[in-house]
Amino acid sequence: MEEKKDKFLAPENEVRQVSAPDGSIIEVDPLKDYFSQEKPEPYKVGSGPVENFLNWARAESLWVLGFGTGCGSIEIPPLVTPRFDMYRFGVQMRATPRQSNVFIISGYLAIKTLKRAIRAYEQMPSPKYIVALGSCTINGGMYYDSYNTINRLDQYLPVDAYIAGCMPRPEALLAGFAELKKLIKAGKGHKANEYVENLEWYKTNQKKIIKDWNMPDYNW
Amino acid sequence: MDYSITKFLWSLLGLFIILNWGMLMSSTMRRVGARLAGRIGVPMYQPWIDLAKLMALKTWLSHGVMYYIGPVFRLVGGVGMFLFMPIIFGSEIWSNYSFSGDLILLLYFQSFGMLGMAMGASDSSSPHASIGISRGLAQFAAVEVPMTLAVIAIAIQHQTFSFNSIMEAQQGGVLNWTIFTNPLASIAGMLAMLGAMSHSPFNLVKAPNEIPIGPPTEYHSSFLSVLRTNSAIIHVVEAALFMNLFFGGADTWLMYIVKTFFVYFISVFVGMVFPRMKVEDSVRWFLKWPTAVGIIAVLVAAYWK
Amino acid sequence: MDQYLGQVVMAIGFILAILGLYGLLSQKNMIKMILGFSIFTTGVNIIMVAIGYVKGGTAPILDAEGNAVAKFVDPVPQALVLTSIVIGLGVTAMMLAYVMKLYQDKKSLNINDYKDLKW
Amino acid sequence: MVGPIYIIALALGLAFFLGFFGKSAKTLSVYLMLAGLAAMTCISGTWLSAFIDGSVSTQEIYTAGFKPPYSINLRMGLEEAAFTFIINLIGLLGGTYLFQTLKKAGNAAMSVFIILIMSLNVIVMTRDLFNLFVFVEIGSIATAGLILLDKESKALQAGLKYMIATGVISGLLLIGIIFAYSFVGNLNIDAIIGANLAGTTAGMVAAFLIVVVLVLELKPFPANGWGLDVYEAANPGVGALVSAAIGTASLFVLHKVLPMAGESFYPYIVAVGVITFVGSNLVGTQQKNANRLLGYSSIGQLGLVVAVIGLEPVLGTSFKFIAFALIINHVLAKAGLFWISGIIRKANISEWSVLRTKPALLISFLIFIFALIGFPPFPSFFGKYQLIMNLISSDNIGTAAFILIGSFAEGIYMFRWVGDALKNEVAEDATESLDCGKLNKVLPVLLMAVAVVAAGYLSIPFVDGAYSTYFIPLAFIMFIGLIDSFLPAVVKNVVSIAGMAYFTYVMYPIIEGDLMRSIFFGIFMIGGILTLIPGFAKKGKREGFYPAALLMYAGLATIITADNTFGFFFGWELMTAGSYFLIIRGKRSKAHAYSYMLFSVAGAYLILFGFGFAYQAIGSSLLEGLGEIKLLPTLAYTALAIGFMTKTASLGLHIWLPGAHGEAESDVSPMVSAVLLKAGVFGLMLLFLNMGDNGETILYVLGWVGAFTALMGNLSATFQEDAKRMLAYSSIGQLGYILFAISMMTTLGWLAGFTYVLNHFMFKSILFMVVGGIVVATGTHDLYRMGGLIKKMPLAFIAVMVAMITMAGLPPLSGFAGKWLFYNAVILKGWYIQGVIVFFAGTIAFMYAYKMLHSIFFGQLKDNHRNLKELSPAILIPAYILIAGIMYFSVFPQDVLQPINELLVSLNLGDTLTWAADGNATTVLSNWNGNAVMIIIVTTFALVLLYTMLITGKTKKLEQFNIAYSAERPFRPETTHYSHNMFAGLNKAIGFLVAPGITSFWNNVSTMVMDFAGMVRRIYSGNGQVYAGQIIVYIIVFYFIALGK
Repeated sequence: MEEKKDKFLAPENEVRQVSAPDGSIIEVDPLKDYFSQEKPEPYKVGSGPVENFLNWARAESLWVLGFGTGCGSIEIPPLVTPRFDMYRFGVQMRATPRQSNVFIISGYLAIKTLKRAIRAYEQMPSPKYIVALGSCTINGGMYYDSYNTINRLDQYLPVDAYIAGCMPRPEALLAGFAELKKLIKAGKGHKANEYVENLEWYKTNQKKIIKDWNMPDYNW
Repeated sequence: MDYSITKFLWSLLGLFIILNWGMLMSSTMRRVGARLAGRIGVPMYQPWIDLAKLMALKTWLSHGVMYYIGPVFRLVGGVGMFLFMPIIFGSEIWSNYSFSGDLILLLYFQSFGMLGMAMGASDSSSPHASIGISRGLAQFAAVEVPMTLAVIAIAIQHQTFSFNSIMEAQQGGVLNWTIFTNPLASIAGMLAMLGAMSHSPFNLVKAPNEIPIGPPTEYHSSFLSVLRTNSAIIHVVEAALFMNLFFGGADTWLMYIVKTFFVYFISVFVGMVFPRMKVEDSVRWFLKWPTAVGIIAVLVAAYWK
Repeated sequence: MDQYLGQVVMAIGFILAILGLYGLLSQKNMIKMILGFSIFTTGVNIIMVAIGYVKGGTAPILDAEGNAVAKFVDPVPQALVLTSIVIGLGVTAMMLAYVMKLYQDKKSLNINDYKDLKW
Repeated sequence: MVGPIYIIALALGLAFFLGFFGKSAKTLSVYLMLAGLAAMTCISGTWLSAFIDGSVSTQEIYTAGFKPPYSINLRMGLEEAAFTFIINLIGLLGGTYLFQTLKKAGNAAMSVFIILIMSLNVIVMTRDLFNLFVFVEIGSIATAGLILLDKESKALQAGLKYMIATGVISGLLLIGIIFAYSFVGNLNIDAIIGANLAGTTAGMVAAFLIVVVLVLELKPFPANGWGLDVYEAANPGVGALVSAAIGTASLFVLHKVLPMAGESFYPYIVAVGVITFVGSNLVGTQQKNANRLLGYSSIGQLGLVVAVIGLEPVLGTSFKFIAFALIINHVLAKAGLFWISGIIRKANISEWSVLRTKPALLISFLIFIFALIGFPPFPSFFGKYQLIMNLISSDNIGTAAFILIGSFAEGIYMFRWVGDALKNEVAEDATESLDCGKLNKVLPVLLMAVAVVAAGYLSIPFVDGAYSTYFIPLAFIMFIGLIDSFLPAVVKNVVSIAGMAYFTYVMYPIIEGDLMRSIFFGIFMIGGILTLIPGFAKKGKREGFYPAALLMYAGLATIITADNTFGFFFGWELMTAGSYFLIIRGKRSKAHAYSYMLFSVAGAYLILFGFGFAYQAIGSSLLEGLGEIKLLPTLAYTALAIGFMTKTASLGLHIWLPGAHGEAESDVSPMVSAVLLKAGVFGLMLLFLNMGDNGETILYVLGWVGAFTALMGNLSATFQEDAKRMLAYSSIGQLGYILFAISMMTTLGWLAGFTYVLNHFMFKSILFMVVGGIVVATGTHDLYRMGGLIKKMPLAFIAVMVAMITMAGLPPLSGFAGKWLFYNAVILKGWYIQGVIVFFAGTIAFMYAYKMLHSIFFGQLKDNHRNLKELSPAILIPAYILIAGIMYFSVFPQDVLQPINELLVSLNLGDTLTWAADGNATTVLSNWNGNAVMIIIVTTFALVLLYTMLITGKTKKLEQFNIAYSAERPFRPETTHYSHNMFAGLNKAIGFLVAPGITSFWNNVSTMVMDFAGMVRRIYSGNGQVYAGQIIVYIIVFYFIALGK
């Protein structure tokens, strides 16, 4: 109880008591009972020609989570237009993190958006990749002194590819995808494992900046 | 009744062909759509890559036993539909297990995979899944009305529910196809098909951003690969069903591929042209025009019987 | 006149009976209603007597010679009337008893005041 | 043997003697009075037994040694003995009941009491018209005296009105008598009858006056306000006397003098009786005061007997039985009810729930009410059955119809009353006013209850088709009823199941070889046993549950085993009564059980009406008569069909079902839904087989009704939020399929019908058992308050899933057999459009199947359900037995369908189904191989599952909030469970189809009837003068109608 007092806990996450149909009282701790408490484990990275083929498949089928986190997300829609047509590179948009592999952090990341980004990222199946779009993700950019945005994305989430600029044009984004593909094909697309292995560090950083954590440590 | 290994292997081969044809057809259609929009579109092999990628993912999350079995049900539904329908007219090898039943069996077996999948998706506890399913079921019920009317009109016309007999009656020239001998039933049936294929404008079930793609919202990696395998199969099988009913069936694999392509193309074409409908609108629509055409078809068929 | 005596008496009886009924049905005062009822029973009794009337008959009492039987008026109605009068008396007494009790209860003789039971 | 004259002497002497006692020794006086009454009862009793033995013949008693016309003569025959016995017995028991009251009132009251009984005896026995008048007068004065026992203002008012009315009546009687005398010259009734008064106009007027006045003594509607007031205001003990004893005597008198008016006058008496019966009961529907309600009922019942008396020439040899059965039923039940009313001392029927604190009285109350409405095994049931049969046989269809309408109207208020007694809250201080401490009050009531049952048993030999074997299960039920309050539910459950199993074993040989009956018998009995098993999960005593359940099953068994319409109807009514008591046990079931009962009673009367035509056709009760109906066959068959359809809850007659099944207890729902509804199907099948060519139009209409029922039922189920109501609506839909299927009257249609019957029995049992168990476990009916229970109750989930797949008709489970047969049958029959409606309904069924599965088992587990456990084995074991049945049917459909097919072929229903050795079923249109489908699907499933497991690595189990929720997290389970108004889109599009139009139609009908009754009863203005006027007007109107020409 003491611990909770110095942290803000949303009312719906507080421990509550309900009476069961048979009259007994049940104590529900939403954060413990409704979310899996398991810790993630790194997956095994294979090798050999099969793995090379799979890496190629992973690279040629990039499913991007349709989640615009910042101003840079305005650069993503043009990719589906005839002018840029990302489909021909095997890049597609998906609506749910469960079916996406690539998360484009498009520009500055407000703290409350970071929380959502963490959640979405953790819900994506591995191997998964983060493409950081724009300068703000690298050093905060023009928001370097903002009270409300993070400065360095890789403090909080593992980034596979950076696309610098403010804003980078869609072409740059396509180039970024090409770069990511190269990484994956080279067998270097396993930052998800890195995240899991250094989970303690990432979580410390995340919790340091997100005051109203209000979610389990790992969002399955 | 032939439960031999040879039969099984022939069916497996047929299934393999159909699966690949289904994938090819889907990428082709996507390219057609892309061209319409002035784009190049996905590579022809994209569906296979996607499938391989999905199988190559390393995270498998399960919401429960039914969640796990849901895609299995779905694929059994697709494969079963394939197995219960003869592929090539007049061919013993390619007759599959169609001796177990006929058109009626197929009509009801459609729902087998659907309901199984519905349970699996529900087990994921995501409200979006059940929203999608509820829309799908409502639309399905409405689609079934013109569909049933068309089937009944055909059954009256040919006095049979057997695929072989229905196809047999359509042999001997294009003008013997049901689309010409019973145009009203065919119109009703083809309009119903638009709903059955759940392409735009009848694809509110899987509204991508409103309810993140609906029922399969929680499915990922290998589970999603099973679902995509099924959708490749089922698109061909559905097209084949309508081909058998209205377009004289197929007596060679070439005819099979050509005809299924064009039947499928009809629904894609309509989808390119019309925007998505709300579910109440599509229910109203199906219960209005296609149903009216279907009723007239049945009455006409009954009159000429 | 004499030969119509039976009919006249009977007519009087009917008139009385109907008058009595009218009184019973039209008077709101319960005592008056009972009076109407008495008139009604009287009328009925007169009708009965008239029915038994035989022209020139005597009272149905046997005399010494025994030939009075032929000249009797019909004795049965006479006997009946006696019984009827007694019963009428009983009924009237009972009604009056009721009225008395009701009056003690509500201090009213108007039948319209006693409509607690209905429908 | 003691001469009957001593009854009078004894009474007169005693009354005189009691006067001497003065105010002392009051207790002794009451005992003396009772002893006198007992002696009177004994005298008439010995005469009665002697007459029944045949050891004496009818006695004429001449007073004063002269023969009529010079003296008054009395007669003692079988009828007189029986009636005096009844009257004296009621007097004895009534006197016992009034012990304290009489003691308080003093010796004068006792004298009056005994004089009243004495006068009734004389009224029955006398053969002299004037003597009759005298004792009628003595009787009314004595009654007026007894009304004074309660010295309340209301009683006084009622007494005065009574005096005025009887005064006017007796004056007119006197005029009639004296004129009759003047024409005949004799006062002896037999002499007057012999003199043919009706031959002359004047004589007819005299006879008319006498008869009409005696009719008025019986308080005919609408000139009966004074009688009602007496019933309402007098001491219920006096009410019992007025209704039972005086009414009985008056009826006998009417019967005695009616021949005076001649043959042609009888129909008017019938009209008077029927108008009274219908009118009084109809007006009674608005009544809430218990005693006045009993008054309406008394007047109605007496009216019915008046009608029967008028029907004497028509009824012939059955007349005596019918009249006596109805009278004895009325006497016993009504006296009992009045006495209960005196014990309860609650004016408003809604307060009668206090009866529940006294089980013996409650049971007696129920016996009386059901006896009055004419339920088996009470004498009125036998009487009414025979009455309707004879009426229709003699072409008095209108009379029969009106009598049934009147009976139904009586049911309206009687069952409202039962509902109030069984379900209303018992106020805390309610028991204070109870007056049941004294044995002398309770004992007469219980005696009446026993007597009315015994009288029912004694009625058996008089009715065509009634066997004493029908009472065997009833005896067992009475035994269960006796141990009901002592033993825990578990023991009773075992005994009940054992009893049912034994009964099944014993009864099976009767129907062995008749496949159709065997199937239904199997459903009823096996279903009965299986649905009783979940009762093991209940705790406590469950008083009243087992007798009701067994009553229902006994009725169902009787329906199947009966070979005549009487047995069928007997079983039908037992089943209705039993199911009513089961349904009303639910917490919020009062209104639903009420509407169930009203529909059932109306349906039962329609069936009885239809049976009358069958009886007319062959002159006996055998079921074969159904096929021979020549008189108005369409009307008869329509009545029968509608009657049976009230039980199958077809469109228009379905409104009772959702509430009744939805609100019933968890283990009652499967009984009444999965099992009971099949009784209606059996009836319809029986009917359709017998209709022949006459029924084609009916079948065609029923086909449409079935189709729309299916659509409406399923669509309504889809929009339900209440789990059990959803299943209930689903039952309506499924029964619609069955109605549609059997209306086709083809082999395939009937095969489909049988498949649905079997499937619906199995899956609906499972669903109601399991869902009922879940409703109890979760403590809510609302689907959206459940969710995520698959983790807690996996076995329950599997059961529901299998049942739902069967219901949806998906291959490979047996539900598909029904769908497949349906398609074939529809095409062959040519009912295309109807067929499409049914198939549309079938796809709608997927929706509620999904909604139920999803809302209960998937989605979000709620906070307060986190500790739930798997359902009790008592529920799961029968469910899984049924699942085994479904599985067997699915894998080997030919084992079930082939014999049925052969049966149908033997019935000449046309196109058929052929089975190959490998299980391939073929019609001229289609083929289907259940085995092959099963093998292929199971194999494919195994292979695909294997494939999926191969490509899937080790899965991580997630919790309920671990969902991709648009990068948010769920707020609470309640807000994350999509269930309420699930098919909003569909509702917008076609929801108007299930707007509650039919419910509002029936509401309007009932409002109209009630308003009409409310309007009519304004004639009872409460003014004694108006009542007297009504009597005069009644006589005048009657005169002009009967003699005006």
